[in-house]
Amino acid sequence: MSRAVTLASSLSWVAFLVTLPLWMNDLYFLHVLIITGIFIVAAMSLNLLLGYTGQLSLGHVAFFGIGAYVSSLVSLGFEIHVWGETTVSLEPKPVWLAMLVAVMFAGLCGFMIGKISFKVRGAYFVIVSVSFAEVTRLVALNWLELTQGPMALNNIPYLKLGIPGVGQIDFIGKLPNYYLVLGVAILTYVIIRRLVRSRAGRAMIALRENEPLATSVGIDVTRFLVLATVVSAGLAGLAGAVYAHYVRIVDPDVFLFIYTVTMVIMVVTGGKGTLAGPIVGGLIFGILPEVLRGFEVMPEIQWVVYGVLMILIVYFLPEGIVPALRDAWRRWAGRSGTPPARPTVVVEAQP
Amino acid sequence: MDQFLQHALNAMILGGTYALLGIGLTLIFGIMRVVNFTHGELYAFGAYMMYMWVMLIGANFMVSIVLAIALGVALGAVIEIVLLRRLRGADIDTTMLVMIGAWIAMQNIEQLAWSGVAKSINSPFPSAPLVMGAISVSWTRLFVFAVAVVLIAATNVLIQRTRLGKAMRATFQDREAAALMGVRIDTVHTATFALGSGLAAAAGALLGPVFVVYPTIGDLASLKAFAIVILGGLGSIPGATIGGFILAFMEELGAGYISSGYRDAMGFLLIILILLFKPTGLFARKERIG
Amino acid sequence: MHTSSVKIAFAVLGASLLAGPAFAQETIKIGVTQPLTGAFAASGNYVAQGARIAEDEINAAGGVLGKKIQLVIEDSKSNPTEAVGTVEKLIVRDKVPAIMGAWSSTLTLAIMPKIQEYKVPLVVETSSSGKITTSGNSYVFRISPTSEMEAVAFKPLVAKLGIKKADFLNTNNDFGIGSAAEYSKMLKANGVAIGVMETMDPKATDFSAQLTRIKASGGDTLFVTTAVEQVTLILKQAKELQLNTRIITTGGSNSPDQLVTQAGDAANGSFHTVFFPPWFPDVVTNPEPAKRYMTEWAKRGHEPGGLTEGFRGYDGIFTIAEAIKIAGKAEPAAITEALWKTKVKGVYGNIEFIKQGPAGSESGQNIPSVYLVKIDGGKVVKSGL
Amino acid sequence: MTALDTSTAPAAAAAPGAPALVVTGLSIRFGGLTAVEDMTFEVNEGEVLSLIGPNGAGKTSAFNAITGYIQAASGSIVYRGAPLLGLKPNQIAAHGVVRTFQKTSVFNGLPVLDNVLVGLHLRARQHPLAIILGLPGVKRDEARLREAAWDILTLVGLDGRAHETAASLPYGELRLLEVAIALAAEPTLLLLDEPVSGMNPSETGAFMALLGRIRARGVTVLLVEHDMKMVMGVSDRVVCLNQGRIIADGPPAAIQRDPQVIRAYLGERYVRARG
Repeated sequence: MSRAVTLASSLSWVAFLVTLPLWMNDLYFLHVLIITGIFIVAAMSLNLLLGYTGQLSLGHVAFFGIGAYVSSLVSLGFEIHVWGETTVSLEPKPVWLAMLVAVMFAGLCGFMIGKISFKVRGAYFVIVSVSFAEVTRLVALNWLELTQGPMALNNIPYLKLGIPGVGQIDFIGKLPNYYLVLGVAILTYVIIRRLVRSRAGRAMIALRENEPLATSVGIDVTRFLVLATVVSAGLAGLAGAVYAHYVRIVDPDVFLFIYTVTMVIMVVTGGKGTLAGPIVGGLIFGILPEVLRGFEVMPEIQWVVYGVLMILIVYFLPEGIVPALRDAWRRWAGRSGTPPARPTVVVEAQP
Repeated sequence: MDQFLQHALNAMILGGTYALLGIGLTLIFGIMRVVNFTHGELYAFGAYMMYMWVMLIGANFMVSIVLAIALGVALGAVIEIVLLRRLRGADIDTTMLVMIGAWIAMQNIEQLAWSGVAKSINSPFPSAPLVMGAISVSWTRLFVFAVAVVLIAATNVLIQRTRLGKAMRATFQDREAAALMGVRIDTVHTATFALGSGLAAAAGALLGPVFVVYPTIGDLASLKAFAIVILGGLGSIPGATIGGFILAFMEELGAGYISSGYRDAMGFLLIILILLFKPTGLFARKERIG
Repeated sequence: MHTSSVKIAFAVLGASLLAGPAFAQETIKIGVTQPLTGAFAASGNYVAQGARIAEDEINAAGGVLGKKIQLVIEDSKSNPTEAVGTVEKLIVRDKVPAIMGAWSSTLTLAIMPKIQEYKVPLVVETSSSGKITTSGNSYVFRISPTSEMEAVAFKPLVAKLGIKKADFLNTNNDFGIGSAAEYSKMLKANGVAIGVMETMDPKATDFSAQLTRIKASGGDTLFVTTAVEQVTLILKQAKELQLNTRIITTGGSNSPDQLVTQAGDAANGSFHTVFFPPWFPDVVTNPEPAKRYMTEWAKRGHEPGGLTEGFRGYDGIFTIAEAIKIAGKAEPAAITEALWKTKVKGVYGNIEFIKQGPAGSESGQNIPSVYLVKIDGGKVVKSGL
Repeated sequence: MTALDTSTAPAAAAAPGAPALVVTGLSIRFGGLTAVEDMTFEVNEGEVLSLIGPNGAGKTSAFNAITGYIQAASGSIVYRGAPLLGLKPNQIAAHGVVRTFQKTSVFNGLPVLDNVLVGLHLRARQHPLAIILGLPGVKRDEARLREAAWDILTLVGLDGRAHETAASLPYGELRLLEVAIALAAEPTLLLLDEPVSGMNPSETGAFMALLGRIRARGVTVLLVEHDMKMVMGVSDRVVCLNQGRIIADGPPAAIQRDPQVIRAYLGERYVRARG
């Protein structure tokens, strides 16, 4: 029964989001939702590392930025000098291909960083992840020939998709991008949900809960941390690519630490290690600035509010909003509930 | 050769303040197990206090430095008592999140208080540099270096020779044992955080007049302090001192002979290399991973 | 779990919808995007202050088309992506019919595709990169000079100053790179040797490595292109390193008065190109608006050092207001059309636009005057050339 | 439904009574301290072998070395012909050698059922790509794993607690859960580190019964335990360690009479009582 309730609420939620632009035609609000959605995708991907494996990765924006830059560069084309007169050049490629390359490349970076940095834990891991993001920012800033440095990559093409029977869709402007982001967010949600409810996800959670015990039952620590990093990096790269082709400009500040912090706040506030946490946290911190703006609050004060909120949440809601509500709900519903027992019917035949 | 000597001199001078930054952070980590994200904000705070006393109030330059450091110590103590004391025993990630929150709040309060426009601080030293053959150095920078060296030495004396220092070292070795032996852990923690903050504020107060002051100067200072501390090994004061100088030399020589754009990247590349080959840092005395 | 998250999200959405912006429009809004924080904060704030003076002056004189004008100033945080965000907000949310901005060439180039997408005219008050008016964006109208115009104006001075070998230090953005390229081209054509061409990040504060290399290069003149914050530091650090070459700053965002107060005697002997010399208001083409602007600036207690920057915002807003008057309505297409016919007696000189860029989609470009001043004995003087 | 399915049974190749785990000349040092010195013993297929000795005798160190948690200074550890020395704990687990910990160690934040599901890690057949693509094979595998998890919970008697969070279990049941997690990893050699310490006599009795059921599955057991009643009651053979060395090796009855063992255990205690 609870399965049906879950499914129904998921579907009504999706239906609400799909029909939203039909009755909500404020373009600016749609813009806010698109940006919020992109950040939610990034936060969901961070949650895989932060929430499920328990590794406080503070370099996550690097994967987002790499996705944005790679997708932009592949779709714009480039020519760089590698040694002397030898040049490497790439003709502009279709955007969908560029986005695919971006996801793969971000995943590859995740693989390498995972291999290197999971040699260490705790404070060291945190500082390595911060350093990695900073190095990527400095490369983006200084490799003028490739990235244009502080001049930014401009005029990034938008996504064009030819769909058989429908014709070509141009993802320019608010409405198509809204649906694109919605689709990517649902995809990300589904991938992460499948992952954490599988053998792989249980291995990640086990590492977070009790690493020695996890290894004692045969879980290969590095393998699953790296797997989590690769998937997480790939999804963050996807968010970055969507972002780049929506705002159509990317500059090195996309790697700023403050964006990692934004993602961390979203995850921690919503509830790390829960599927809905980053979405709830993302909606709050994506839309809150606009709400505050309605009250004519200066951006600095808004950030002060963020900082203070973060501290208060750690003190008073250390698990985040979603787990707190879930516990309250359980306490309320638990009284009338019957004790769960072993399911008597096996849903699917055993092989 | 002249060019190299000039680079080396520049690096030496810069290294002093880097070491100050690194020692403050490494003390806090070693004794409190807190990754202090507000470190850079204390640096910015020191610089802004310097601006306030020298440029707005018109106080004497030397007096202003002392005041800026004292205020940094006080602010550090307040942060420890208000934010960290109740988190004693919490895991490292939790305190890290609180410190990130504090960092964001502090930086934006600075922005509100001083606006985003960069401020410059006048120094009382003659602008004509001290010339030694083909190389030269400004009197302000020499002064900065001298004060940094004095502060590093003073910190070492404090830790090695005083009762408080003894308590701090005992806490560093084994917190429970120290508590059993009558060390007041609360006092040690407050003192440590205040001292570390004071050193960061000192670095800011000293470099403020050399460069300019703006609200986000702390970010790079924090990141460099992290690099220095990783380089030297978390919790090691000699490591942080030497790490500060190594980073300064790498940056200055890298900027001088490779590319000035990658100046700030040197530290981070160094971190990644160090962690690849010697994850505990160059001078760690104790296994500190995990 | 699901149900609870759904409820929360609804609550959040509800709250934000209630707070949505919806106000009756009784004024004519003009968008301004400037770097009010970050690396270019000083200059951006000066331009915004100048724009506010123009706003009040125009409203005191009865406004435009019987309505008051209202500036909506957004902070681009010295960052191109943020700048695009401000334009998005100004056009989509505030529905401004015209925008002034975006100070730095990089910021301006960043917002130009958005301007074109929404077909809203942009008056460029500061940026100097040639690309801005040659890339075929017909919504761009620039009142500031290009780097090329500046370099050409500088040409007669090469021989007078006796420049034999020049070095460059500039920001690695469109402003710095563009200026260094135009100046070095002009200098080479006039037989001057080019030494080292050093770049720096717009946020950098320590230039000892670059200056040490420049010293080793041994040129007689150093051309510096960046905003006033970095110029201050470069002058100080050059003096510390005993770099005794002549320093010339280009680009007109050097606020010599501010250099005098902040760099002290390190500023002595340096030359600066400016597009408005407030020390000698009588040499400008239109002394009357210049004096009006300077008086108001002083009355408001703004930094005197910002005078050389603030007039850009002042002129920019007057230009837009005049175009709205000519258009007869506050609509983007009409204002774009009207800008071609707009003539303003401004501080920049007589502002009017000539066509530049590919035929059929030309951008507008004004031709202002360029002045070279010198700092000597802690005062700004005519360069005497 | 009846306890473990066939895949849990030990490999048919293992003949009862043949040496399974062979430890030869094992030495373990921490800095300058020697924790285990030249230790040699064998565990035979299907038996319950207890490792006893006073505190600090090196029992847990030997455990940690066998399961890969610490590196031995010298010696060899071979399980069913495969050298274990130098392998990581998870690789050793894949050889069928699984342990529990001296201090209670479960996945505190997870429900009891999920604790066991984690333990079933090595039995799962799910490729990451298949998981992400949501292939039907993954769903089938999950159903199979759940079934196996319920079986194990039934075996240890925790099926009534399946949906409770591990942290909320009473102490005795926590220790049962630890064994359930270890059993899920499909051990052919199960190493139990003081499993009944802190249990009351009735809990200990229940645990001994469980050990009997585990044994009936053909799982070889290596036990470290202080509770002599338990040791003497369940063991086929007992190895006694003192100060890093083996001082006795034999059936329980012989060990109880061994003078060296008495000196190491009782003598020490007498001395302490007198002094």
